[in-house]
Amino acid sequence: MSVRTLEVDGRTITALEGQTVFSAAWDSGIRIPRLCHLGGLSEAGACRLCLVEIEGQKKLQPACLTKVAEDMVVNTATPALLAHRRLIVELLLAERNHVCAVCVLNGACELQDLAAQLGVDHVRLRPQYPSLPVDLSHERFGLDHNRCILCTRCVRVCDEVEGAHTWDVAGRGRNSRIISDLGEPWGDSGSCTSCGKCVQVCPTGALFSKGRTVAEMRKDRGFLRYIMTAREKKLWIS
Amino acid sequence: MDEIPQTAGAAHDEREQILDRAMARHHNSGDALIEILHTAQQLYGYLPAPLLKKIARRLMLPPSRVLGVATFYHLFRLEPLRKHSAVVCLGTACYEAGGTELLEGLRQHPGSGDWSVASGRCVGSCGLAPIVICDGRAMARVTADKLEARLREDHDRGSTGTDAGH
Amino acid sequence: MTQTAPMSNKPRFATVWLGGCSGCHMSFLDLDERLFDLAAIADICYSPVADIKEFPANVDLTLVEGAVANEDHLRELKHIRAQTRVLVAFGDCAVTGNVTALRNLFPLEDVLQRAYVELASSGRSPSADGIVPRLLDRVLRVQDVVDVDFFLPGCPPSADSIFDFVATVLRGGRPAREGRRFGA
Amino acid sequence: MTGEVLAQTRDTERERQAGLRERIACCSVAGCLSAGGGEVRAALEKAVNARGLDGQVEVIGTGCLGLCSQGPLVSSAATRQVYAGVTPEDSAALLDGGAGRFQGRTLGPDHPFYAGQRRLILENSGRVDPERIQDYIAQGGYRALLRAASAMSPAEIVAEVKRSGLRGRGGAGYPAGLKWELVARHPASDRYVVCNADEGDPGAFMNRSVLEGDPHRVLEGMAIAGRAVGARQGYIYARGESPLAIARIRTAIAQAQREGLLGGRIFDSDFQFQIDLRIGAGAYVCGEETALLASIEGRRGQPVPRPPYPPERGLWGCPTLINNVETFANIPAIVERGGAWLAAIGAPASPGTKVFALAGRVARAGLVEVPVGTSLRTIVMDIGGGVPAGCEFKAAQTGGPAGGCIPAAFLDLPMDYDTLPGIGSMMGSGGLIVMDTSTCMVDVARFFMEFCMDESCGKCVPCRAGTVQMHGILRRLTRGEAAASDMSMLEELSRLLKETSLCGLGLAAPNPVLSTLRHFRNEYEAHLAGRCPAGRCSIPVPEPV
Repeated sequence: MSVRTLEVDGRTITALEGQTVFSAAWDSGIRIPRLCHLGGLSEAGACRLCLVEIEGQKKLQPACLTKVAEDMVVNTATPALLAHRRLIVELLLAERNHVCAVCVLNGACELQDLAAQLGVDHVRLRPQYPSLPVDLSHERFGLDHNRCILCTRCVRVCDEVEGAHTWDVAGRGRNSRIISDLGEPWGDSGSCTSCGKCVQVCPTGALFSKGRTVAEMRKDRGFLRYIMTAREKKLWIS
Repeated sequence: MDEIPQTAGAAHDEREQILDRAMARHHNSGDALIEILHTAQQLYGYLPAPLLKKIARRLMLPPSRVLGVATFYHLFRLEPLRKHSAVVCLGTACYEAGGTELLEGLRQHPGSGDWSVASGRCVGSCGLAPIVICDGRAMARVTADKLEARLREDHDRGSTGTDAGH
Repeated sequence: MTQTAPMSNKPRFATVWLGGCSGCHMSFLDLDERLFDLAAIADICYSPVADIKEFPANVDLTLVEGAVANEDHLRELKHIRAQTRVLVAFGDCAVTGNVTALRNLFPLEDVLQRAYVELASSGRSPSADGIVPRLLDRVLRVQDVVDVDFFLPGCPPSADSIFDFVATVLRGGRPAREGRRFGA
Repeated sequence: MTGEVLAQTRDTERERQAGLRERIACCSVAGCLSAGGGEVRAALEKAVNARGLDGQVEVIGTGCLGLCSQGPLVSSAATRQVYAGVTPEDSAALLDGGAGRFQGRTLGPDHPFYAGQRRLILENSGRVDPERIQDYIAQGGYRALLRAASAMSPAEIVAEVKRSGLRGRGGAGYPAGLKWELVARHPASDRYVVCNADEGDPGAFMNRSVLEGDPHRVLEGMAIAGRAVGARQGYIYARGESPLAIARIRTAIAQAQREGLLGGRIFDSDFQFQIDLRIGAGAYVCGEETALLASIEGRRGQPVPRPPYPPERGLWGCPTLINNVETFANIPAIVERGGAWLAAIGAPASPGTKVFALAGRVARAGLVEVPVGTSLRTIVMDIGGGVPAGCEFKAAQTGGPAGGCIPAAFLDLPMDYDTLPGIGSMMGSGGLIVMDTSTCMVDVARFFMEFCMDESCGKCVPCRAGTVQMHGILRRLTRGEAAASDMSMLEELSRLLKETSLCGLGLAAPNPVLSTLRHFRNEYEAHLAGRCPAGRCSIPVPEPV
């Protein structure tokens, strides 16, 4: 496979042909924010946080979907991009009921981390306070729609890795909700294998293990790499 | 809603057969999901959960995907229709001509229990705004009085309900 | 300061407690011996931890803990804003509404019914108008009521972050926004 | 069918029609039908029968005659006049020649409503019965397909479309020929042709009227496209909300199949082409091409990021040509008369005609077709007859929820794909809503934002959550509850959606806000101060302090 050389934030980096700008930057220690992307899953291109400026292109491009090219010049953190990212995080925080102080994932949440990293110390938008249920019908796990950011990692991991396709999205627009099977309680789902992958990949406290109190839960996303490497290369590397 | 709604046994069988034939015509392919949902709704009036489950099995699709599709599109109904239906157009011209007020009026109307009231986007008769579609028939240049008369007409006709469900 | 002459040349510093659990003030007290450092650089002119009845005039920096949950809070906050040069939303309740605003998911009557009738033995909702301040229909964030100059989120903000923040502002600096966290 | 049979069918039908004493065409598309056109037609048929005129006088249903606001419309082949506001009681006069009865509601070809128009796409409207393929053939229909299948190579067809300079009529105006070439050149073996008939802009019904009035023209255009790009299968994706259009397409497909104009070995060539109908189920976002493709594949109509574009990777991963109804409707004439012929009509960089659905505060509302580049003044004032007395023209909204408004100052600008974006609007698919001084522009912006909020698919954050926040601010403005900070946030959100949304819906959602801010900022400022200049918004009077 041939190698491409490109410039990211003023640094010259090399990447493999076919690699995305996101993963090339990541390999070189440049962390582009993201919430829907997760290595090992297909790309949704939905959170719009990893949008970057590519010289010569008028429109911002999602780093998770853009392939590297020779002599490409990429900027990942211009003031305009940072302003967009802050506003996207504010939109997410205002959309549902994210109350970090009483969340199982307090301290280990990707959305919370991102807000801190981007300097979102308050939300200028009106909170929407939607009335949303919490599904505790599953024996081991819970689903709190109040914390869901609709990144669809759970939908993808369940379909692509576990193969059960228990989850999907119902409704549309602001009424979109994650559902299991025909919208019945998770605990009644006939397709769920209780593997827990969805819980581990969820970036927020929307999917969680039961029996944990506030700020107790930590998620393990390394398992995905383990499974994918094992599946593709027959190497069981932990 | 635990069962697929039935009217008479024979009709039920017939509907099931029509649906089965429709799915077979599409080689039970998941690509045809939206077509099949259209057919199912035409037959049953709405899409109850057991019907969705049946369609999912037959088309070999995950149930959550079937519900995801059924709830994405406005025209699919998961609840049965009431005796009558009224769709108030809220396209730009109808909105400008007072469609919102008509919609509110319908919702507030004491006789609205028999009516499934909804808003629609542009039925393409902008020159005749505002438009309200009552039981499938478009009414042009609707006023509150006209609408009131239409509702009363149905009320006066009593519970014969001959034109229900169209 | 151009208005009434202050007691000393030190900037005047206040903290207030609206609709919150006072945890932010507990964290403030966790400054421990650094409270003396603070007292050395500022004149602590009003605080729930000091016995002062009226919010004074000409305050340079006020930390506001808690969300705006009732009519008293609303009136107080407007008064405080009028008397304060730099106003800080202090802690998550002030910044986001946080736990105080959890009741915004329900109609107010349902909340009162649940708290005072269903879960209590008294069986009556409070109705002592003029004695107990009336609850607002919705809990508001501080920024929904008055202009806010800085936000210090956290539930509660740590003593270290409070000290760094207050010291920076009192010196006339702008504290960095990056790294401040909601929740823990 | 062979070329000879086509010619024979044409001649037979022409002779038959020539033998008639009178042919009365009743507009039978949605607008006139909801005004009672069906009853008029029935009364006419009954009257013909009662007078024993069967075989001499024919009553047909036909496509849109244009002046929808004065329907039901009826046209007479004998007098070449169009009559407006016809009632069943007028039947006798129509048959017995009581022209005086129609004083003030007779429209000849020189009536200002028609004189300013150039009807190419709508040329058959008023002449053919959309439910009879012979009628279409009698007007020269399917001759272009014959030419494309037997006398032209695919490359020659593509070259002709390129020569015409035709730009996609879906809104963005991408050159059709270039798109065709991309698909035609792709090495993949399976390719598709898709007709986007998911016209969902509020206030737009051009495509629907074309499908209802002249469906074979669209089928012919698609089949020619199939031949040009090497596709064997085409899909029409129609709105589920247009039952009449759906019925007419179904009928037309069945007829074309029966006549061998669709299917295998078309005109005895090796060209085969099928068209299937796919019916949408109420999702505006499916007008976005990648969402439309997802919907044809039976999935949620959610867009996927482009590139890759459909000509490279479309339906089931295969190269796919997507054009809208009006674009395909242009194709038969281009093949028949040559690309240069179309290129000579309209504006140099935007040749051809454009159909607009003229609605709102205008005297004559309906469907009009004009050369691209016609000024807004000609359309609104001459053809449309201006705003009704007592009010003044304020602005026209083009492009629906993705477009913008054009204020009076720009009435004389040419309406084309390159000029409108310069003043913050766009051609769009052809919706044209006239607003007068009684219209509140902030409320218009709120209306369109509500539409986008309701139609957002929910996939990307800026559109899903951003439209909600923008709508909230606009609603506060129309209620007199907004603060100055709301205005700056409104503009910040506009920028965010315009630069970061995943698909066209979100990218364009701020346009009505931005264009009203640009041309009518004073109205926003008035609302901030608690006053609605148009007097439309009910802003509570502040209580005295």
